[in-house]
Amino acid sequence: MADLQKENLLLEVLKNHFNDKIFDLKVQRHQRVHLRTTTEQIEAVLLYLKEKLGYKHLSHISCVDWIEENRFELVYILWHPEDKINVLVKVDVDRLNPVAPNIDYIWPQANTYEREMREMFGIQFPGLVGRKELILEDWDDLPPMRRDFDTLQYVMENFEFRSGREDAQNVRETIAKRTGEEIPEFAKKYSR
Amino acid sequence: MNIWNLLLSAIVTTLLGFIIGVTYMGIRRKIVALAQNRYGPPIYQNFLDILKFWSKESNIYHGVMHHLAPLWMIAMAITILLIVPTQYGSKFFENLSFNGDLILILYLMPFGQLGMALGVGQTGNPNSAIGVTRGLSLLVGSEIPFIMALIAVMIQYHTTSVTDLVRIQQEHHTWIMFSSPFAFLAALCVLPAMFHAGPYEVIIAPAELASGPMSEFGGKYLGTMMSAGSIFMFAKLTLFVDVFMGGSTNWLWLIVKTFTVYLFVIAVGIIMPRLRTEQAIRRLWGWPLVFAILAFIQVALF
Amino acid sequence: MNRAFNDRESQKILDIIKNFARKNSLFILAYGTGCGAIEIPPTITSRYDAERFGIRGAATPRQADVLLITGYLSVKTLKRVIRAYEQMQDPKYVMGFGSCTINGGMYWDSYNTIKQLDKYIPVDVYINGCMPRPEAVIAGFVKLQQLIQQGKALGWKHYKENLEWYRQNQQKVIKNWRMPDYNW
Amino acid sequence: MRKQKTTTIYLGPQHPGITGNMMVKLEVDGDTIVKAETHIGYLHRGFEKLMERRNWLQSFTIVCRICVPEPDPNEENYARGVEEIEGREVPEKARWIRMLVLELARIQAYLLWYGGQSASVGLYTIGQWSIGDRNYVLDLFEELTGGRVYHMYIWPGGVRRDLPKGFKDRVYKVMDYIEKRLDDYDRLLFDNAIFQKRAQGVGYIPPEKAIEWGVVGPPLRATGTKSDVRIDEPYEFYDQVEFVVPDFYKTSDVWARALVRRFEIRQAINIVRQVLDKMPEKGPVWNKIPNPHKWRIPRGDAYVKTESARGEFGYYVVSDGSQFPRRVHVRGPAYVHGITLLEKILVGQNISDVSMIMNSLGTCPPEMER
Amino acid sequence: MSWFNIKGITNPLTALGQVAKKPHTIRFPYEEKPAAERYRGLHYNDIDYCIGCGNCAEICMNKAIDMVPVEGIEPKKGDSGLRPRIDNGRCCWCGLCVDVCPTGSLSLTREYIFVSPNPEDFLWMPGISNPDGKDKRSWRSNDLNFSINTYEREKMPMLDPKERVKSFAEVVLGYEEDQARREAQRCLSCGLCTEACPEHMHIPEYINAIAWGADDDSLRIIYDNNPLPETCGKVCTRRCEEVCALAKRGEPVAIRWLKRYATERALNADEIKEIVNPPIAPKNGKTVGVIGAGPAGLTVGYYLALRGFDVEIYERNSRAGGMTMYGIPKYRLPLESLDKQIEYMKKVGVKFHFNTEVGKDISFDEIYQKYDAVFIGVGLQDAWKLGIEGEDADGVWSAIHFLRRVNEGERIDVGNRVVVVGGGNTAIDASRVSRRLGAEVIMLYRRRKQDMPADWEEIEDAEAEGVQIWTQGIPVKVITDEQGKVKALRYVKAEMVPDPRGGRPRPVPIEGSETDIECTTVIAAIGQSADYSFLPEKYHDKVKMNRGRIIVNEWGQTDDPKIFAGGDAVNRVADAISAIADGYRAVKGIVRLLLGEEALKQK
Repeated sequence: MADLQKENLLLEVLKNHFNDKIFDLKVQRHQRVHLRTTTEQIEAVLLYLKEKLGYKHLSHISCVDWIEENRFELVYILWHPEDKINVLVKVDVDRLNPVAPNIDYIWPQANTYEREMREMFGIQFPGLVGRKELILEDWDDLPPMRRDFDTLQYVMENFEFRSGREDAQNVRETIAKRTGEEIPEFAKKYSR
Repeated sequence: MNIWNLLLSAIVTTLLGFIIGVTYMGIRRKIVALAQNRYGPPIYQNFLDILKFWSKESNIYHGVMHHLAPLWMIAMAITILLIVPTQYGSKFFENLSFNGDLILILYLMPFGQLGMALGVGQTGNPNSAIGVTRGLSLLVGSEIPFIMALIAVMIQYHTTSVTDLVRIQQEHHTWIMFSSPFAFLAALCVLPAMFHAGPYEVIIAPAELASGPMSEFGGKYLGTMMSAGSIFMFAKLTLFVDVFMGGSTNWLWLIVKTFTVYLFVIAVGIIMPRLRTEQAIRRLWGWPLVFAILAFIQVALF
Repeated sequence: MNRAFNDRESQKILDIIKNFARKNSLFILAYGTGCGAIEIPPTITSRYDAERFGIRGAATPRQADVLLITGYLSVKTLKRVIRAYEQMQDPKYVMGFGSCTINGGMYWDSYNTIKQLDKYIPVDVYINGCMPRPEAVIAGFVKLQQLIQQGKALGWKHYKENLEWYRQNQQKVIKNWRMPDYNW
Repeated sequence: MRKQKTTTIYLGPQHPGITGNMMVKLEVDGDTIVKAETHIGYLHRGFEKLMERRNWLQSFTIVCRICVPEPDPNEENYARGVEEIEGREVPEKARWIRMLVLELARIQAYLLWYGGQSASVGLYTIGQWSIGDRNYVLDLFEELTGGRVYHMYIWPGGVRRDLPKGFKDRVYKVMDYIEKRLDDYDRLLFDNAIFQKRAQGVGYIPPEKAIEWGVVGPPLRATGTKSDVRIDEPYEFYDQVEFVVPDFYKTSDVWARALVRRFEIRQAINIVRQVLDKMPEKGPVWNKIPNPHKWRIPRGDAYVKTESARGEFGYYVVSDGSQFPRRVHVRGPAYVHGITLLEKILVGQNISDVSMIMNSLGTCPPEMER
Repeated sequence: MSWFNIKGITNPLTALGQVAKKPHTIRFPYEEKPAAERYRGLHYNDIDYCIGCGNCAEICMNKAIDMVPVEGIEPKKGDSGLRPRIDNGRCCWCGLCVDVCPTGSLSLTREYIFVSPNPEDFLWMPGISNPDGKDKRSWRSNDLNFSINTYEREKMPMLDPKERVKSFAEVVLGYEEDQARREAQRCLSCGLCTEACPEHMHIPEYINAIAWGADDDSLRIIYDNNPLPETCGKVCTRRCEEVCALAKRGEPVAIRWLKRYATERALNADEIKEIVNPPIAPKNGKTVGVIGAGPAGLTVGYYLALRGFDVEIYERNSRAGGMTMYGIPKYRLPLESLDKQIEYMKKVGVKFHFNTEVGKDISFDEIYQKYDAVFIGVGLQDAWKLGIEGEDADGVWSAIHFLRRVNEGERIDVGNRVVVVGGGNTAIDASRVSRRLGAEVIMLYRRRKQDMPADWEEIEDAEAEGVQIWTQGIPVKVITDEQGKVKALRYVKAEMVPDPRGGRPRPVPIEGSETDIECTTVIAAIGQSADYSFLPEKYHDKVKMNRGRIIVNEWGQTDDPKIFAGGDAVNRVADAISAIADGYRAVKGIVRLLLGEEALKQK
């Protein structure tokens, strides 16, 4: 598609300004730029993008739970209304002690995103105001969007399904039973 | 005329008023539905609604005033209907008409709202409270032009009796709406407000206040209120017809006339969105007031 | 004469009249509890026009006869639904829309929705679909009307009689139970 | 009579004036709002959690439920997000069909909005007309996708079925009909003196703050900003059709937003016609995916967005290389409109206008809490 | 100022004009608008088409579909006997179950109204609850392009037919890794195939292991109950593929090729040992003698060895493998491949006695006395005769002898024109071998082409290599020249007459249609028979026969509890996988006999 001049220029500018404080800079495609920074630097990066470079619109703040790598990844997605570029600024937050800076003084709507993350992932944002309960009510389990929260198990413990369906059979097992086939234990994980 | 006769005629009038009023509401729903490209409910639908509310098996009440409010309303509605002469020249339907009844009617008309206000006070529902406040504001808004128009008519014909007004019109073979057009216009403009219809439905305004004052009324209370509303509506229509359109000498003629007036209300209701309270009052005190003043000038000049 | 108008007979006639009025005047509570609410506007507007059956919206629970549970109920909404239901005046009816009210539907493994509606409030009619389209909704109403006519739509009585059981179920999922008593 | 103390009013969750199952807690002084607070969560189903348990194909059936009034941008977003990470090509015809679906979805959403907006001011006739007429669009959907509201039609790799026979003619017919009806709506709603009076000057968003506050879609265009994902970042073939983005209504109130939508529904009809004209007659409509149970998407992430009837709909899709999505995070326009923005602009407004403002912003609770 | 906005009042008034219009309301239920032709309503299942594969239940993310047994539907091969039941309290009518249905039996209908006060009613057997739904089917998957399943098989790379006939090099080249992954992904894992497989191999498991990239696991699963997987991977008759759910409307999953792929990951016996690494039980002191090192015998040997038995296999020939060694041409099953597998068996502890013919080099009695149990897996060594005049002429061969000689490395002169009589796989093998020997080949078959018992793939390959197939010809006479050498084959044309009893049509000779085919060699491939001369007379009342086959019970046991039998000598299917299945059955029987029921349960 179009050439990536503007995107590359942005990377250039950012690199010059922040040097090694930002890393993993990458032009994913036309209109998409990724970069990564640290929790200490995130406010400076966002402010710089907003005030100096004109990334005035905060589209989204997302959070991904990389439980295997023991981190939460916060993704701030900014939009430049004139240059028409989405910048995805990523920050890793320690999963055991999840604290990230509150940025709702930069964008007011960040308040909601952060409250949701506080509720759904248990990430703390010092200085964040607003009701503790945004979406859930009287929730006393793990923050539900964490990977280690098993929703099906929760459902089994708290709700009941309608009875009458217990006679369902697994086709594979039914056939195996009928033919006397013994599926070895180590193979069972490949059964469906 | 003995008391039994009076009682009988009162019952018959109330019943007729109720039946006609409820049917009108049904017709209104039908016409609105047709304007909205659909068939709508059957015309007798409102009877079923009222009957259903009356057949509810539980009725929550929040206190004596809450209990009394619908009764107050229906009592008020029946009283007005009985005072307003429905048939000119009929001994049977003469009802309670007397000299000065017009002034009494004007006094009675806000009573329903006031009773409602007292009842609503006990429900503790903020929507109802706001609705009643709005209702009273709107009442002030609509009463002033309407009363002014009626006073202009009263002055013009030197009478405070509705029966007299009807008699004058019948004898002179004219209608006040032609002889006193400004008063008529003023009254016509506020008519939708008096029916809480058209652009003046801030009181119940579903999108704002759920159903306003009635929010906490259900079951038999609501049934009673709906009946009262129908009767009151018919009473108001009859009053309007009596004062401005020469009254009537038989029921059919009355129905034709009242329905024509009601059609106007329906039509305005179909096409007009709701005004905010302050907009409504400003509007009611705009042209209607001008017309009312013109009516006074007309009275003064001729 | 006395015999002809004994209590039972007149009660029967009265019941027929009552049920006729009830079935032909169903006010639905304007509470869009889930996805299915999106098919309510088409149902009550010009193309399908449910008002033909005397079905119309009621703004507050006090005035409503039918509570439509239009799909899944989150626990947070369930609390409000119970309040709304208990505010409604008897006789009152509940219609469950779609899969979610029957056995969890799409959200069978969601931590925040209930799976069986009839454990928490009595349901008179279930409508199949995800979500039920207007015809199906009307078919549901027709079925409800039949049940009312036959005097079989008695969920509200059942609820009162088994309030304990319902309360128990409700309190199991609503952890912080701050609710007024029945019929407040 | 002014009260010294403010009254607290809860609009919702059971309230006819609220757009769906949510609640706005208002503190009013007389009729004037001094503080507003949005309470959501009544429709939370945990979509994003559920998608972690469903594989890449199964997830597509659930995404459309995220926004009930307008499911298609969700399907489009999800499909495009998956395709972008996997690098899957979409056949040309499928992309035209997607555009057709999206624009039809826009039309039906705007027709629904007509109903909501006019009902919020008590003009129920428009609602009866437009929601009734919306059924004709839904009939088209039913014919094309098999579903009336939830279409589950756009899926990764293309669309699920080809156009039925004679479908194009019927679309033309419905478009003509709706265009004719729009004039009726105009006469009753937009020419209406009272509606103008109600709408003008209400729900003002300061234009200079709009972008910063995260306003998107028609409310942003009503401030005079030319902003539309379809031209900012053309997806599918939006760069090949002609349409005008209205940036000439600048009053930034309910009235301007209404005008923007009135303009855009006609644009959408126009786009539908262009799409039908340009769509190739023949061709595959689906790039077949492997067995869904064993379909793994390489590790990566993508932010994709679509212009819905209420503004930019964004999906942040993350794959960890398995057959299940790692995270699909939805950024609905109402998420900002319905919470922070609504809380801001309701202050100082009349309590009568709450419903109107909410409708004009297009708040949609299911998409806020997902 | 809107007070003077006259348009603002008059224009809305036009709305009143609508009163005169006819409403566009659909007065449901009094008038109905039929749902669209694609409307996704309630399910319908064509019960007779459905094979109960359960893919619908698997794809459903709402777990709305249960597979349950249905009265009146008997499970059979290729049909699990289960049918889907939909919980309408779960369904979201996305139609994925329809799009994934491999047979196309499941569909959605235009019916959608289902109202009930009882929530229990919403369990619904499509097709049984709504038998009239057939005419209302709407959302269907009759266009394979829109089905989620991939119906085209991954193409197997093969030698060019022109190259093939030049040598005995292996024709099939085997899948590359990405091909195998793709092909394995196609599998729906229903497991219907396991029932059709005589040996009930764990097919879905090993295919899934390949799909997930776990080739080692895959091989391990395969070796769980098949000791000759590479042989099977190359030459199996694969009845599994016949019942594959995908085969209903497309090409079945290439189960055989995938097995072949998995086995080819291990390049030699050591690697097999390393990967499979089976647990070998400590010696239990029991001994078993096996007669015949064919697939059945090898199976018995391998699995008993794993269970701690002392197994000795007696083989008349110099190599193990039986028919797979001597009956199957080397372009299908190369020698190295077989050697690799035998080598692995030796590593596991199986002992072989080659060139030891029972009844000649060692008597059956001796074996019977020496071992705790005896397994007879002698197979079918003799060919059926054509039974026509002149068949003893020089240049008339039986196919198995012909193939055996070729496989032993002998180069037989077949002349320039060969007629192969028969339509089975052996006939095809003989034809293709003859092609490789440089002759023009004609296959003469009594019935039509679609009646040929040989694999269609083999038929196609043979034709690609230039084998001519003449059908509906019955040989009547071999014409010889003066030296007694074959000169021509006379046959009559036949017409197909429908069998009045409903069987397959029978060929009936047409009078006077005798034709001669000039040829140098005639190969008869019409069937084989066993030779039980090694078995002394006294065992005959214990080891009973029925039409040339030994009768055994469900444990592979003859009436003499010590004597077990299996392979072609027992079953009438006569292919490698059945022989393996027989062997496996006998293994269980022997374990049961010698170690008791308990030992059977612990594997």
